[in-house]
Amino acid sequence: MEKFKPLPSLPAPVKTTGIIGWLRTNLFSSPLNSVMSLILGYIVLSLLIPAINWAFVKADWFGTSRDACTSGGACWVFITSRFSQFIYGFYPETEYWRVDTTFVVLAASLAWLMINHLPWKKWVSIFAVFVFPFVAYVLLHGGHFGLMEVETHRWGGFMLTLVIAVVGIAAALPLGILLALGRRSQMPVIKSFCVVFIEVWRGVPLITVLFMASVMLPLFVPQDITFDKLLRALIGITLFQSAYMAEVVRGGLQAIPKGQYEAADALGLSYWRSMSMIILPQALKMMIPGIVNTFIALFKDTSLVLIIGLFDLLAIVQAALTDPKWLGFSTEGYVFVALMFWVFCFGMSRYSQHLERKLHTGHKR
Amino acid sequence: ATLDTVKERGYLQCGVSTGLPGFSNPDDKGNWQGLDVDVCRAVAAAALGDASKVKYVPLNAKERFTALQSGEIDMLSRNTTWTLTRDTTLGLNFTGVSYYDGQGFMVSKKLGVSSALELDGATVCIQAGTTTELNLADYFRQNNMTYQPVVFDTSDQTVQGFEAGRCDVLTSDQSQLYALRIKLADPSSAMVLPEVISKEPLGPSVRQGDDQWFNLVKWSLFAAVTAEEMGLTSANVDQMKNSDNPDVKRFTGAEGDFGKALGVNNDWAYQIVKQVGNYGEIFERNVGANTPLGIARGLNALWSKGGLQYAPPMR
Amino acid sequence: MSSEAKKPQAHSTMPNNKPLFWNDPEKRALFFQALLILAVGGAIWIIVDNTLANLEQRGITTGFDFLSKPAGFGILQSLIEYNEQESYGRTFIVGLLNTLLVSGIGIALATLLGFVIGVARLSHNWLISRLALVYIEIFRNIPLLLQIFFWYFAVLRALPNAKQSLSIGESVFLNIRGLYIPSPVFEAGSSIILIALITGVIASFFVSRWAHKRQDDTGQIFPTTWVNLGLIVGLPVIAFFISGSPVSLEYPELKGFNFRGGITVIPEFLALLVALSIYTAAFIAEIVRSGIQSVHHGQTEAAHALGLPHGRTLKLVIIPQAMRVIIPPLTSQYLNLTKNSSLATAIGYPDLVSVFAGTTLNQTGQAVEIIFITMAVYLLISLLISVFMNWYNKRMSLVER
Amino acid sequence: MSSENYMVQLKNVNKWYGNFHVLKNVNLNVKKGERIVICGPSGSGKSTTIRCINRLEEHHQGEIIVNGITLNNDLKNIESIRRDVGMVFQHFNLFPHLTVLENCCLAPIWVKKVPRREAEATAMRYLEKVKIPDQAKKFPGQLSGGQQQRVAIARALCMNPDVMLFDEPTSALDPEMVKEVLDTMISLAETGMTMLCVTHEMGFAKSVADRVIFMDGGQIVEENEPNEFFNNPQNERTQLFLSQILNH
Amino acid sequence: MSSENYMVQLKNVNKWYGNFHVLKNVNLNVKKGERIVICGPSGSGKSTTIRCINRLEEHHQGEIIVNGITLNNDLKNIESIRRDVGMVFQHFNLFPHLTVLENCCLAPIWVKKVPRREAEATAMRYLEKVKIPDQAKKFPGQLSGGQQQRVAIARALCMNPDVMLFDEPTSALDPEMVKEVLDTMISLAETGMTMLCVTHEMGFAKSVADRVIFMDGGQIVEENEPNEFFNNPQNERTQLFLSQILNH
Ligand SMILES: Nc1ncnc2c1ncn2[C@@H]1O[C@H](COP(=O)(O)OP(=O)(O)OP(=O)(O)O)[C@@H](O)[C@H]1O
Ligand SMILES: Nc1ncnc2c1ncn2[C@@H]1O[C@H](COP(=O)(O)OP(=O)(O)OP(=O)(O)O)[C@@H](O)[C@H]1O
Ligand SMILES: [Mg+2]
Ligand SMILES: [Mg+2]
Repeated sequence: MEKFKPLPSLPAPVKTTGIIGWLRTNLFSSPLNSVMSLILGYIVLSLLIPAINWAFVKADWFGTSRDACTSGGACWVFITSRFSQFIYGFYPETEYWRVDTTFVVLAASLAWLMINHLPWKKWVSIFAVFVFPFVAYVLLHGGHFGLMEVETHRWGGFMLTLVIAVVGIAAALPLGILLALGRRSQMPVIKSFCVVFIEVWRGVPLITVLFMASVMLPLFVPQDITFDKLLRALIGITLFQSAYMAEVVRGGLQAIPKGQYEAADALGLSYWRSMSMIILPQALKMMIPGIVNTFIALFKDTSLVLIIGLFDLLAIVQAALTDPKWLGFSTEGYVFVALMFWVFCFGMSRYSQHLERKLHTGHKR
Repeated sequence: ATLDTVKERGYLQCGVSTGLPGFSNPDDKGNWQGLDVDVCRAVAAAALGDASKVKYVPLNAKERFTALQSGEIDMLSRNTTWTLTRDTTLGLNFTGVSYYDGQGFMVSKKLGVSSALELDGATVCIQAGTTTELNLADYFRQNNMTYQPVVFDTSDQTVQGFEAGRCDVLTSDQSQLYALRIKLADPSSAMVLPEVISKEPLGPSVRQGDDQWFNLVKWSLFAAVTAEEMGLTSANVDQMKNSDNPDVKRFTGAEGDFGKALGVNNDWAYQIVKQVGNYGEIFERNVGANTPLGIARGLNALWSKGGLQYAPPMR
Repeated sequence: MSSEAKKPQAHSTMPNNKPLFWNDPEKRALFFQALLILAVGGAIWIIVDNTLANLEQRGITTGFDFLSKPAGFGILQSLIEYNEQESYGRTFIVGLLNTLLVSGIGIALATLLGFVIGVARLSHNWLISRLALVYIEIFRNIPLLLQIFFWYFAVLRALPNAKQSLSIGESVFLNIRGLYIPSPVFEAGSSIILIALITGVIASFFVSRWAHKRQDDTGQIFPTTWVNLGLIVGLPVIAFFISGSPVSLEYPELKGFNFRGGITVIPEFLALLVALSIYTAAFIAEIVRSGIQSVHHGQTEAAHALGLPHGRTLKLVIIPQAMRVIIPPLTSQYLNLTKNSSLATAIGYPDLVSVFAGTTLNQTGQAVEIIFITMAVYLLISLLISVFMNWYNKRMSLVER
Repeated sequence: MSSENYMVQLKNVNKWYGNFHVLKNVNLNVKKGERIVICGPSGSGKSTTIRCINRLEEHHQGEIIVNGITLNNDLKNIESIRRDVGMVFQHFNLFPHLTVLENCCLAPIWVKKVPRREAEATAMRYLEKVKIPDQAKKFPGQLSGGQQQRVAIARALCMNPDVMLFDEPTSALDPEMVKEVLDTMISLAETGMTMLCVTHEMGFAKSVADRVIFMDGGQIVEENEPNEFFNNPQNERTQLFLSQILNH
Repeated sequence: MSSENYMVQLKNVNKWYGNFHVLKNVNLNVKKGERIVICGPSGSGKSTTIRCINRLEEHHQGEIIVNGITLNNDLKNIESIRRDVGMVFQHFNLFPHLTVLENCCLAPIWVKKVPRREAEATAMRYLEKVKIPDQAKKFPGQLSGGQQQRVAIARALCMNPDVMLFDEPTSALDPEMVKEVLDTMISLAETGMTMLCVTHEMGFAKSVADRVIFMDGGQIVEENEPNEFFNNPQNERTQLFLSQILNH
């Protein structure tokens, strides 16, 4: 009887492995590919080198006035010297710690919820949902507990951007859930109301909504009722986002197998019980990527509030650009704003992609 | 009524421009300054006794009337031209003229143009929703010239468009032209053409239907002018208060009860002068010869000095 | 037993020991719905009532009469005849057409670019796929408004002024005032060109049908695309020369401050179009990529194993299957693009929001009416796009089942 | 026999899906403690029948009486019937975000308002009965199919139902796991629980069923005690079906 | 025998995935009309071998000659080889957006430039051969697995290939359906078609194969005619494998 002797594994021929193999398969697999690679490579390099030169090599970073910019590249002095204004707007300098605290607490509790295997998730989420909003309001707005009152028209910069985005998404979620449940309802009136509501908000541009909220709202309510301008922008944004959120929620609800509904019914759970204990907890988990994506869209859209005269990050940088002492640094200003937005959005979109993959594999089981 | 609302609320909501040097502009601390802003402060001083009790609502030209109509603001003090249409169909009342202006043109010196009549075929940068837009159309039509309007939302963008070379001409009220010119990287590269193509009486406005509030805003402005006529300034008003001049006595509230008639404290006019200053002070502080804008009093001088500023008698 | 028994109407024969009102789900549903109608109706009534009262009290004119009053202001770009004496109603049309123009072209460009980038993202060439990735990640993560500002102000700064225009053959000019191209002037006899064009289109339709039939009959594959292109472009060109060039071009010419004559594409339009297309294309690219990836790799292998070359595999096997996945999210991108075109107001492109909900609103002060009209129009456009895309989607998916 | 002694009673039940007549005059009486197996070809209406009994589906004509309560639109009735009737599905339908123990306690706590401690004790008792007490803290995703189905049975039992319905409880399982679930069901049957079970496991039917019901085309074609049913089917349709199933 | 008589020839073929050596010096000669069954444990390189033959995978060393044409980077060569070689996949890979008939006609029309009518006639002939002419107008999604696989076979046959490759054509099928596909393959073998078939269906191997090839670790361990192979395996590795497979 023969014995099976496996042949030795030979190393692969050089042309298929290592750097050469990589180059051959990834850049030069055919004549056409090679030409394209070369042309594109040239274009990329010829764009990238001057850009790096401008942004880093020849840039000036520190100083107090435009005289500090001598090297001919980017003048980041403009950014660094106004940095705190860009972040905090017109918030009083002595009170910056309140903003910092608020966002650190928010970030910490979100991180806590996102990282697996940390205990007390339930308590943290109860804190985040029910306690934190009040803490945040008291901290940011003040006027209570010996904190100085800082009215909302002094809020601005990146802080305002974050406030709008976070409040917008947090308020839109419950509304979106209701709308989505309504849209799946058997009752024709409720269903059609939700459908119309969702489609109308999704069909109109945000800036008309903002315009309406910012200058027309007082026309619709009795004369003696007044709202804060920021609050009105937030109401507009929330209604607008809730329509988008409703579609995300609907997707999540549809992903729950029918069997789950039936099992809950068969156990005798009532509609709201089975929704809140069985369906929504599962659906919310699947919705997180969608929620994050909505958040990114909202985050980017906050820049539109400049059209109604709120000083978010973009608006405040634009305002700074018209300062006669700093004329001519619009490129730096816009690059800075773009970078801030980009870092946040990119980070979040990566996170949502990561989640999506995780959920995907989780479901294959 | 608006006055009661303002008193109850404790501050005045005043609509101002989103940023026009000399008229309304936040400094780098976020404090608002300018001639229009001082009008707001004068009204606050009269109504509440404290000129700092104002919340400024920055508005662009497109939003301003809606904001006033809707009650979003109590008064609008935002270089707004007084016209018949606005007084009637928009539901506003103008309370007076805080600045007499006229529309003009600013061009780049490189263009080599010296008169507006040479502007046939020009591209014109302009702000949306202003009387300027209408005047411009009329002026070019009347002189058989064509033009292309490039319409921006805010004055900032208008200047940027002009500076970038998007248009040959920037048109606006002359006061604004001076203000905008100093926003240019090189203000001396642009010049303002001599033609004034329209009357632009700028003034604060309030909603129709509240005569008490209308009177207060109207007379706050008149008080500032009257103070200048009487030679009262923020520096000397305390001292003059004790003079025997019955006009001054009535003005400062030591005699008579004008305040009651207006629904405010009797020293309302005193507070305006004390905290904000007379019209001349306001003018010189914000746009006068010693400011970057360097505008001469011109039409805005007192009537007694060849200008148009004329306050009805306070009695 | 008869299976023909018809379904009874409602529960006529149900045993009815009547449940309590509150415990009957149907009655409960009725109650909730009535409640909702009351609440919504009440809310609407309160709002309308307040608004009317407020308008009345503040002496603001209401109604739609303003639409026929003369506008009195100029508009930079208009697809229809417009001058200052025209009515506000006309400004509405002008703004609407400008919105439709930029959204329509934007949708076409974004789709084209998006498909190219999406396919490039899947390229086997590492450099190409990485560049596509960089493109996607950069442009979709920066606010659109910022991008519009960038394209407008940064690019404006880079362009020369009118006197130093970049030009191609003294007929196409690019400067800060826009892109100037010659416009055709039709003279007598030019109708023959139009006829030739129509003939070309009709002919190409028949060529397609004939080619299809011939392939069915003989198996020969006919280069339909090229022939049709030739017909549609070639016929009018031939007609043009045969009839002795009855169309002349009007060239833009520098007169005074600006170029006159020809067609002007204003930079506001260009900037908005570029920003919208580039931004939306980043999203479309992702949609296209995931659509193509959703087609199982086995499909490609099977097609290859049958001997279909790469291009045919894409056209006959991959794309038709990917389209089903692509179309629904594509629709919402089209809607987004249309709505986003309202950001035009930030750079002074005279779109609906800028002209009508901007200047017109300001001159007339009739915010309620104007905002209502504007929102309704956007809603209508959105609905039309949705309806069209749903129809298209249905047609695509009909092929499958 | 007076109708009070029946646990489940279907009288002339008819049901339609749109215009499709799924249940045609179905009559069925189940005594307390009886164990019924329902079989029949696919689409014959077995699941529908079962699901009508705890009102997961609504019937349109006829009467269904469970434990003395007539099913109608009254939410109170539906609620109390669902308390009395436990159901086990083909695909288990466990709640994946809850542990096994939480799955079992959920309904007792929220529907029956039992204190948590007590509910957990009951749950553990039933988990022991289905032989997986050690898995109580795990999540359903971490269990094999057979274990999951046993959890589903325990979950239904925790409500102390008077009747248990099974809809093909073993058909989604790998062959090795079928036996452990059948064993559980057999031991359950031995406790005297009233059971209605849709299944094609003929071994199970033979060993525990008191009666086998054969459905086709939405109607009950034949019902008999198992021995008779398998060895001496009366109806030719039944014969055909049995020949297919037993050969398979 | 001179190499001209071989339909498929592999000479010292080597292939790597990255640094993993999948095919090691594979030599294989297949005569016209010969029927080869390839078997071996999972991951041994069976699929890879098959897929190299119609260049779905590229080989790195050695020579592959199909029907006299040497496989290389030349696109024309690859195209003509693919016309000569039909392939049937484990997961059918039918085009779900086309009807069964369109699936079958697609390649003849676009690759061979056959008139549609003719292509359809051929397709119908082959569909009859695989016994599903009545499904021609349906879409693949509406067919059972066994029917789908038979469509896949018909689709490959429509190109009139000289060689057919099968990569585990029955392993994704429910047991009832395996037989119908095997029957189809057997009747195809009877027409004298050259076939290379990766399969673990030993019954099929015994009844139709001319030769059975056993692969492990990327190399051909043993090849023999079926009787010898099953009853008297020469290599210890083969023995082990067979004992596992036959017990199963
Ligand atoms: N929601 C529904 N809408 C319309 N028809 C349905 C619905 N549910 C089931 N049917 C149809 O009703 C008939 C009976 O279905 P049922 O599920 O009761 O059959 P079954 O005997 O349980 O079959 P199986 O053994 O396949 O589970 C089937 O023809 C099915 O297609
Ligand atoms: N694209 C690939 N990249 C890297 N490794 C691969 C790739 N395809 C296959 N392999 C590896 O090559 C080896 C041989 O794969 P092949 O598919 O030929 O095995 P097989 O004998 O067909 O096995 P099975 O019976 O599981 O189909 C396996 O170890 C597999 O993991
Ligand atoms: Mg069933
Ligand atoms: Mg394989």
